[in-house]
Amino acid sequence: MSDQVKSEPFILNIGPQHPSTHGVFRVKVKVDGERILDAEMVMGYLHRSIEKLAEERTYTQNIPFTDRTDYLASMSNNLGYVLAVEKLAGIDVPERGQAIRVIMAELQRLASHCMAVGAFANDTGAWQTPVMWTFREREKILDIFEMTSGARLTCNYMRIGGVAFDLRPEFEPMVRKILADFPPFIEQLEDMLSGNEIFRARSIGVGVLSPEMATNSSLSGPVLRSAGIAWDIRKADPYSGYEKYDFQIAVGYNGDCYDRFIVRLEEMRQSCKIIRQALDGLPGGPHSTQVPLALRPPAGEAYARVEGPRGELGYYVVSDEGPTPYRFHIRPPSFINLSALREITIGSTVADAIVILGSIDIVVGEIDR
Amino acid sequence: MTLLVFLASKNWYDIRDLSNISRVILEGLDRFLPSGIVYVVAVLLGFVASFLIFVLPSQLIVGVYGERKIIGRMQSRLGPNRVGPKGLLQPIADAIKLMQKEALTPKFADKAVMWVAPIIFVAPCVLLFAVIPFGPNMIIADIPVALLYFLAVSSIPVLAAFMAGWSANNKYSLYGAMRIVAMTISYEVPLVMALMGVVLFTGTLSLQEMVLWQKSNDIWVVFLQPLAFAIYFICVSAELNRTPTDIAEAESEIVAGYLTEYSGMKWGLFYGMDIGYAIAASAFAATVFLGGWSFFGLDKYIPPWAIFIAKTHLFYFLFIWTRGTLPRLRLDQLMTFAWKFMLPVALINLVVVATERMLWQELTDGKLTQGYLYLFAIVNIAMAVAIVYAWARMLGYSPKDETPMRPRLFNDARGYVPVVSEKGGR
Amino acid sequence: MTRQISGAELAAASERLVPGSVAKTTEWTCFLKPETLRETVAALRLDPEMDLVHLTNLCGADYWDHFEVVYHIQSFDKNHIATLKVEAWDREKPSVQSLVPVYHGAWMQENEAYDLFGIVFEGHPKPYRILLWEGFPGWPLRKDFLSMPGGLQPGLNEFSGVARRIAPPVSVVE
Amino acid sequence: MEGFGVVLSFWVLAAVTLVSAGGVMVSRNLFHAVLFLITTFVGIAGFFVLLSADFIAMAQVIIYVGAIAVLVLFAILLTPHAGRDNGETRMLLPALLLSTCLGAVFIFVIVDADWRTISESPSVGVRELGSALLGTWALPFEIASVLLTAALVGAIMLVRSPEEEAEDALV
Repeated sequence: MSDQVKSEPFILNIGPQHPSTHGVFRVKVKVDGERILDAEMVMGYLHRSIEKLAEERTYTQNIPFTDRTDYLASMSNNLGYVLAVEKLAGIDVPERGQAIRVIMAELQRLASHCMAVGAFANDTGAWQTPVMWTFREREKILDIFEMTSGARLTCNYMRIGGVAFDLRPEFEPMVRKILADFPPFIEQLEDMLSGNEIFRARSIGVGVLSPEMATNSSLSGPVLRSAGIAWDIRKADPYSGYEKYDFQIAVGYNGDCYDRFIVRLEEMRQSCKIIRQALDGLPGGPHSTQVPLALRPPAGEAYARVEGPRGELGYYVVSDEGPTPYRFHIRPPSFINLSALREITIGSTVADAIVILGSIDIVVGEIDR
Repeated sequence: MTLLVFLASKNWYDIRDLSNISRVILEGLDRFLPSGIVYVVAVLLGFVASFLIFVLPSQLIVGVYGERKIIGRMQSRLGPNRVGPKGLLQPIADAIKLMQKEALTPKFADKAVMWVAPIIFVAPCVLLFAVIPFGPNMIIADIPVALLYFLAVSSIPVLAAFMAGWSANNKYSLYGAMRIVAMTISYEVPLVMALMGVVLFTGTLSLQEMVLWQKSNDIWVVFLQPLAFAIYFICVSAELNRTPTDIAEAESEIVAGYLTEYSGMKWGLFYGMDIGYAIAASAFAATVFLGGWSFFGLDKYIPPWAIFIAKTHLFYFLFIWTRGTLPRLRLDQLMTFAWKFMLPVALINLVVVATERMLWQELTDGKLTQGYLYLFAIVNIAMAVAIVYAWARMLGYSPKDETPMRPRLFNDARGYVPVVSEKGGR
Repeated sequence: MTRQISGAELAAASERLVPGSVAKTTEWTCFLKPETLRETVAALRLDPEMDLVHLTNLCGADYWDHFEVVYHIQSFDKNHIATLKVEAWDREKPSVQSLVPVYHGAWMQENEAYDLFGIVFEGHPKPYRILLWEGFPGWPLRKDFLSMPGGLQPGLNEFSGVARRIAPPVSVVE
Repeated sequence: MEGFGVVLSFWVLAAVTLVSAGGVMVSRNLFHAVLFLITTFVGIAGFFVLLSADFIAMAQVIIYVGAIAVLVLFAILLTPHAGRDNGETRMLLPALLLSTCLGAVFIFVIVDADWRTISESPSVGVRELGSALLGTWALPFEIASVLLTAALVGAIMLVRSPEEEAEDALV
């Protein structure tokens, strides 16, 4: 409106109690009409100071903490921490353990991306239908987790040196069934959403992220890849046997919300490919090496990282030869992916801000740790 | 004894036309009541009949229960099946639950306006059904300007929504209020244009005569003017803010829009009447576009009001379908869509229909025979598709949208990979 | 495989770009002098040969007598990662040059280090306690921050042999 | 249109309209004033129905209640402190004086004029109205539409923001 029509901007609180902030997370938005002038994030509502607690527990006792930071990707978190400690203590994992770890991490990526894709479609306004579909598929994966590790969400399945339990005979048919009906489900989602005119109108060109801004703001994961940067830790720094599997990285075109959506869909397809290859070539032998309960790794530090569903999930562990880590730091992909949120939302409308927040796919447990 | 004779004489048992029953009751009452009162009773009886037989069951059964069941099915889940046999008592359970919930009023809210808003939101919904014909002579008020009456009454709930939004003294509800007003104004204009196209052919504004015209000419207006039907559907779903245009109470963006501060039965009224208006709009669409209670002569055997109710629920299914599947448009996209696309297309449609009406007048030199209508129908269907496509191309929509649906794929990790011109990747 | 740049190679590169910027080097990390920190990191970022463009991880660490800020910076095209460290010896008010002008990604990670360790980053556009509320007494991740009343470390006493009882420093708020 | 029901509804409508008209004047909150104004418009529409001019009644509701009142509400939204209390104005005395004089003039005119009441009310249906508008009164109808378009364009020109004006600058 022209300057004669003076409408003074006012502060609007999106969150902490808001239907689409995916958890307890607040964005204080300075708004002039529908246009956003400034966005400021307020967080810390879920801060349990896991890094302080971890300093007082042995390396094995810290594994359940890693489940609870990013409660939507507990397997990937376990894998990250366990790799860091093994790198620190110089423990090697048997073939079977590595293969099981890869299968579990990729299944967890499928489940987490289902959640991300469904929640994003829900933010653009598709009233619950995509969420219900993706949750139906996610349930099947959670059943597998419950069967193998005992818990659906916080599995606590991986141990230093391997995995907690070996796979049960029913594991293989269940995973085969999932691999059979996931690709058609992704086709169905694409027909319903990617091809849908309204969905494209709501997400193409919204929250565009330039490659320089993405790199400079140290983003990672689908958000970075949608900006056109082909960087995936599984390919760049293969861990736990990823170099054996043949798969591709999905890279977007112009870094907007639509690209993040299609990158996640493509990653789900690639995960299915990996799981199939890992399952076919599942080696026999022990599923983990014996590690003393109060492991005392040699003094030193290690930074190991894993390609989690939300991005590069790093664990920086410093040991002083004591049974407990001297310093335990988690590199939270959701927390760091938010550093570009302010620049993207300024200038867009309130409705777009919600869609952008949904496309970045944050988990508040991981932000506040 | 006189009662038996009295009852035998009037064919009240003929359920095809419920007006016989009402006539019998009225004549019976006329004997006991003073002279003038029977008209008031007739109107009351009309309202009670139409409301109880048609609105309440279809609103509860189809609106609350049916919608949740169908949307549940679309989302691969069951939908309500706990309360009562197969979940049929769910609407009543909702109503009772809402009844005993506390209706909060924020401290600095405008209490008077906040209390009045639901009432003004509810009243017009019942008024709408006075004009809609359920059968040959089953209509409460056959006024000659029924169409305009419908438009007039359907513009009042917008004010009620605005009052609710403004008086709740909450930022989100203020957003909802401003959004609903802006959207309704811009979607009322194409709606009126589309309905003008219909009136050109039927020649009357009264709904009963429209149905009779469609019955006598054995053609439904929806075949005659598909474009008007499409515009009507989009505009009405925008005004009732149902998806894909439910931005006034967009759950994911502004919590619940103008309904944020409402709770208990006040919210229940808004929610119930949302469905009531949707049914009123589909009833109106059924009469104007789908030939009301006539079914190409079959209405002599099937009760006309049954045909009419079936058509209303058919149209209402369209609302449920879009609500279950489509995402939501942004406010500015909706505005540009209304003013840049809907209005011009409606105007073109009006021009074409007017020329057809002139042709019809000349060719049949006044007798307006039925044959030409089928010709016009075919021409109109082709014209509808042509106009929509041509105008969209004119506005810059290119079918081969350049953003592909699949990302690029690479085998190894590397830094930034610029998009090559031929759309890279697979 | 992402190549971990050795301390010596990193020190050589930073000496080449900004002479006198390296404090000391260990096998895999290189300690930079606090005063020329921002300058060296900016030079490393723009240097075509090192090309450290992506600040992956930034975190603080408390080693009783001094604070340490650890930077893991990696390059996409060259696929290698470097570990840089900076020490802050002043226990009361540890301060380090902020890297926000070089990497926008440092904005939130530095705020988190400030919030949990009390390390002040000069030149940070908007330093505030990102996770905790403003009035929180003390800096939680410091070693001498008493997590349990009475100063007894929770949990592990029977494993670590000696009960690690730490005398409460002056700054404890009852 | 006569009979007991019509007379009763006339007096009810008259009461409602007058009360809400008074409410427009008296109410302190600007928003309440507009709501009273809307009730007055609806009351006037009711009078048209009583005079069996149903097209005008419906047009009145659509135009006044549907569009003009909504735009007045929009105007309120944009005025910075719309909800302020515009109660205490020093203009009370002159206002009273003016209103009494005006009232006197109206009452004199009502009493003095000889109302030639025609017996049956000519039923002006929509069809006759339409043909009159486009037949005998076509010219004023066209002039009115041209005038409205001019007003529309003028309004848009007023509110154009500097950037839009820069776009169309001739130089």
